[in-house]
Amino acid sequence: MKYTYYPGCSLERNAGAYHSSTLAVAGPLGMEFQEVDDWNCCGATEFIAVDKMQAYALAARNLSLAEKQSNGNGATMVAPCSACFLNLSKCDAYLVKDAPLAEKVNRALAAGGLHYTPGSVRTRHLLEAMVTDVGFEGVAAQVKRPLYNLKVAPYYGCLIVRPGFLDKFDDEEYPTSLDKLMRTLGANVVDFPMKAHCCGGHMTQISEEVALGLIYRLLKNAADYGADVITTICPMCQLNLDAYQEHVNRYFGTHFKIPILYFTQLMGLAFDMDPLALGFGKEFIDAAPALAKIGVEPPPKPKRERPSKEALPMPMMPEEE
Amino acid sequence: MADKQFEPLIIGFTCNWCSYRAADLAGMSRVKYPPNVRLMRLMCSGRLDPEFVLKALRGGADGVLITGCHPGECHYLEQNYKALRRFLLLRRTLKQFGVEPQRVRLIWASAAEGARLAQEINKMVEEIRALGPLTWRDVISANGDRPLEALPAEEVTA
Amino acid sequence: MTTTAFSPEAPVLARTRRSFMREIVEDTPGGDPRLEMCIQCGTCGGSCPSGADMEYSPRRIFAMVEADMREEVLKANTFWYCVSCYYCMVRCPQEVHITDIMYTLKRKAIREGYYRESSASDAPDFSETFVDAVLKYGRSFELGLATRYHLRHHPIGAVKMATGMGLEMLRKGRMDLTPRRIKNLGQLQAILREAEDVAREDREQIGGGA
Amino acid sequence: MSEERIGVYVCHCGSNIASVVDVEDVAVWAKDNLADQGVVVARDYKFMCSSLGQELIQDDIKEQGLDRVVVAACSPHLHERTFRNACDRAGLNPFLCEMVSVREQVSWVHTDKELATQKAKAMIAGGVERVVYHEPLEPLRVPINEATLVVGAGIAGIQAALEIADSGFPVYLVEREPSIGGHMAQFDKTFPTLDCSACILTPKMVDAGQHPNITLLSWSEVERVDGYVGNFTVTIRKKARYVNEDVCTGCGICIEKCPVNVLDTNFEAGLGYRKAVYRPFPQAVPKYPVIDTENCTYFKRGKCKACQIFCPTQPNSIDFEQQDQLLQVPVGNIILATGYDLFDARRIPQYGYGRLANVYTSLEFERLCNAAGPTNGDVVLRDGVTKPEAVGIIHCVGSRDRNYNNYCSVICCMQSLKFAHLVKERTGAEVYNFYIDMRTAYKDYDEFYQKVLEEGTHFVRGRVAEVTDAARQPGEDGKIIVQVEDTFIGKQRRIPVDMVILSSALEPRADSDEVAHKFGIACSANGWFIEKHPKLDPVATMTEGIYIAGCAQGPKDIPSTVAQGAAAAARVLGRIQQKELALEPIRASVIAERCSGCRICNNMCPFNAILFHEDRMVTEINPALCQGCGTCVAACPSGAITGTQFSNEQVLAQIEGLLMFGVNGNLANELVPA
Repeated sequence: MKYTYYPGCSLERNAGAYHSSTLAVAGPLGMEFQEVDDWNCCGATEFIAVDKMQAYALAARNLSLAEKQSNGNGATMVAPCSACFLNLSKCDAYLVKDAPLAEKVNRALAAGGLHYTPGSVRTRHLLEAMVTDVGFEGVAAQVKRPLYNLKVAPYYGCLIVRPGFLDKFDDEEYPTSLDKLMRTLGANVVDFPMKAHCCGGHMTQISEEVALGLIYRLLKNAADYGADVITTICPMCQLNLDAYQEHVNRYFGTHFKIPILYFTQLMGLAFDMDPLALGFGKEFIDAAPALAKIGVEPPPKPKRERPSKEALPMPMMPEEE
Repeated sequence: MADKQFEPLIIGFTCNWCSYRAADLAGMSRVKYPPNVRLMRLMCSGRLDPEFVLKALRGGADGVLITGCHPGECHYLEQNYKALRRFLLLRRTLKQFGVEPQRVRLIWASAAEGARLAQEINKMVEEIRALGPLTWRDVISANGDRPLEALPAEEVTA
Repeated sequence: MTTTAFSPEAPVLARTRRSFMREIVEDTPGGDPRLEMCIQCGTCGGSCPSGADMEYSPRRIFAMVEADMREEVLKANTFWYCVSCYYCMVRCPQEVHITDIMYTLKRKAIREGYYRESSASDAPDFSETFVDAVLKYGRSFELGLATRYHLRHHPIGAVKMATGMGLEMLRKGRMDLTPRRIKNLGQLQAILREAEDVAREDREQIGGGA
Repeated sequence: MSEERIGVYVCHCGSNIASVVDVEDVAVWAKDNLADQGVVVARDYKFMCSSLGQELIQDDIKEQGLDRVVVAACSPHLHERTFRNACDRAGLNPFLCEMVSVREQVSWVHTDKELATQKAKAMIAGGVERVVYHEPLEPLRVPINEATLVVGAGIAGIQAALEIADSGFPVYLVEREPSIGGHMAQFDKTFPTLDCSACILTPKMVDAGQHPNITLLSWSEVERVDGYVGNFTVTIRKKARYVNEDVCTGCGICIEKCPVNVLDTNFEAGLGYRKAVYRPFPQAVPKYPVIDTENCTYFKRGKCKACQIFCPTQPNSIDFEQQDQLLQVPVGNIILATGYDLFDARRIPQYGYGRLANVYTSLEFERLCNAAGPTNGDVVLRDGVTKPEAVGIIHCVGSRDRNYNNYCSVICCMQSLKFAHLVKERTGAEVYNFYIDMRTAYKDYDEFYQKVLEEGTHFVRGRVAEVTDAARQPGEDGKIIVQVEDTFIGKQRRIPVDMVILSSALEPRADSDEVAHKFGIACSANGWFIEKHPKLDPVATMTEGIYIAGCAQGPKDIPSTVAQGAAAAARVLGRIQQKELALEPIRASVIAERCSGCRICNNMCPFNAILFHEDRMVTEINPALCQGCGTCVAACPSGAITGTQFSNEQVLAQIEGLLMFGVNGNLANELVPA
């Protein structure tokens, strides 16, 4: 399957591990990426706070380049970064909804000899493209070294599921696609109620105190549920939980040592790829001790605790087998 | 206003059981639509004799709105399907006379769809306004020797 | 907090023409943000990850907008503490476009200079520093952003960063020393200049406002 | 010059019409401009439908010798009968009266006064042109069947059935579940008086079960409805119980002996178990059990038969061969009291229902509190033993929320107050009620709020953001935390509790659209059945002979539900007392001399009213079968079929009138020389 690829600024450097592991696993999964030529910043969460029209023009230039590159064949643009995914899909959604805005944005684009037809480029998040197009079975077929025994907390963050401008692919409060993907890799997925909560976003720059509080909540919750690693799908989430983990420990007097790994890194590991090619080693919290826990044998199925005689039945959930 | 915009006149045929009640409901809910439409009541859209439409267009109407119960919901079981058949035939005939097919519309509106009926009326008035007045006589004579256009099969959404 | 809006000498009365609300609505992209539909239920304030640290919860900001308390709203730290998580927006029972409104308030506060009186007065500079880099290079530049912003606001923090996390980032190859420029920077800058002109025309048409 | 003498009456409807349409001008215009059409009198009046307004018409008929009347007022669906009766009283055939809807179709939907007035004039012109071609008619009279069908035997249906049965008329009471009683049978206490739900409901259930005039059809569903008011034929599927009701004594030994335990997601709301052969609760009416074939070992594997083996009756009551039965019953009127479904709280994941053990729905809590429920009335956590020390009750779960249901579910505030009281009473726990607005209207309700305040329940005004087990600060570990903005202090609060109760919304039945369609009535956008008039006709529907009662019409509490059940019964009784029904004499007929025998009309009629006489080569219409749709009239190429009240002449004349002038008052047909 061919996709237009929008890496975004973070993947160029700070999230290099995400970039290299994405490209590494894409091959075996049959995903072919063609980078948008000369793409620019999506605007992150900052541009729209300063100038609305410029923010839309900025994002629209990328959409326009992708449209041009697709030669009018209706481009599917994959973004691995949640903020890029949100900005680009939101820009497109609002241009479709708000015709006067689209007209103005196109006036701006025309100054650069560009044009964008609202609705012509569908921006998708890497995770969504993977679980929808490749599917869990397609991923399972590539697993050579299952991640047995590794307790993974799947962390979605905000922007992949909220507000959901295109057709919603997962629940905005309690998503499960990454859980299923990790289970496909053989990992032991822990319950993680904070899985779609905020990583602190840009608060690290604005009020470190507030940001550390937000990061602490996530780390504590993952630790409370016994996670060995947290897996993430967004460079900003990775950076905040990883680079600030020691700050959190100092600030709150805690001793968290939870490596924060991109889901593509764990996929590569399960596909038995070279850890260096997957960008391992770039993380602040060393992943080696956690990864050493990966076993060769699948763990024994946990025995279901027999409810006591007095216990009341739990509500039936749709997914229960 | 300096330029008085063209105000099309539309005659609407409504079914006593659904769309006439939808018009009642639109009134009760104070939904607004332009006064360009004058509705009259039939017991069923199946009662619509194509002659009624021709009479309206001949008599000065710029458009005709036909409304009936949704397919499968006809008070008389299935007569709205007969209205649909006649409507399709009528539109083809009118087209041959050079009358734009958009001037005659069929929509389904249940007794609960007051707001939708109003919305459809709004839409239709704007469309006919854009078409301009129906000048029946001019159209007929001007088209007298014009070859007929190909008429593709058409669908009506339920 | 410097506002005296709730002191008994300055009752909030009669300012109910909703002119401020209309301004916000007009400047928020993506269709009607439904601001007037707020029923003050507090779902937004309860859901907000940084809600505990805001001077006013989003809900209260909306009540103040309704009361036309323009200055007090634009001086608040509320929207600067918005982390853009969209929880409020998807949970709002009235489908108010809360996150988008927060961005609109940020823009207004910057344009009109009120942010300087806010307790979160650094935040806009962070945004603007970011924007400057993008205008200059077409892509964001983390080192430049961090150093410039920190040198301006937290000189001590900047040193700490340079020695601590920043150094580690460089060592791990996670930070560039020089910015990356896009090829066709001239095109991007032309587009953004034109966007600015379009926006200015827009503002003039609306008649002053924001 | 027309020979007819027509009177035109324009109603102000207070200011409803007069504020938009210049009614005086319209009346003057009609008199001056429609004289050629035969108008001799035209008047406007404040309220035409008042007795004085009607007398105005009656006097004119008598004194001015009117032979046609046009009333421009509201929709004919509202007052056509009123004005026809007025004509009748003055000696004029009622069908010589025509109504023009200048309220629903003009003043209520238009704002431009000038254009609205023009439109009103054109519509009156249409009415005048049409009425000229009206003919004196006699209504068709049909007898009304005295039997009534009541669908749904919750408290609304039971009340309606008893009222009608007590008046001496037969009732078919159809219930989908194995027992009657509805949701009310599941409740423990009822607000605001806290009387025991079972204590007040069971006697009524027994009455309904034993009443000589009530045919109780539980475990049954209506399949189809044919006919019309006064003469419906209803097809009812009586589902196989696999228990012979003629011999079963209801001793319950089969239930005792059945080895299969099934989670009861219905009556016990998923909190308790029942057997594969079961009755939902001990006081069930009727007392006969039902075999649940999905879970019965015999039906699954062909073995077991414990119920049959132990059944003490002679002959044996268990009948594995029993089949569904289709019954056809003739009834004159139908009452729909099909109730509501509870909102599925799993749709709001942030409230944790289904994930967090101690988050309960309102219906689960009712069962928990109920002395006959799974815990014998102990309010305990999901482990079945621990009493909660702190309980949060969340209002508006799935109500007043555009993501789910935008309406208020009406009962949740009072229900939540009741829960607060019961939790306090049974456990002494701290109770927190989280609400947006406290809605305690109606008799003795606010007094109940006062009482719960006195008991020390905490009230936090704010819609709960989330319910989580993710502990963050001391005191939160092992608790469930309710996170909310306390809007009175404007601060976020996290309140640790042991149990959360969700006051879930009432929703229309999942199949309400299908049911509405079956009975020929309409559902609102929200899915509730639509009443004929929201204020003045709350239990009738747009379809004659079909009435609605209880929560099927919209969320409501028990007193209102009972009142509606009784009201629907009163409407039906009034109908039955009329003995016969006057139907619109709208029928088609063939003018034999004009019929060419082409048979085009022959397959137009779905009611088989059209008959072709081979011998005479003409078509005939059977007026007893004709329903008056007029499709054949439109189809006849030689104009040989005509329809009373909707003849070609009438319709064409009305079109002519409607087109008398354009939207702005210019002559519409000035563009088209004759």
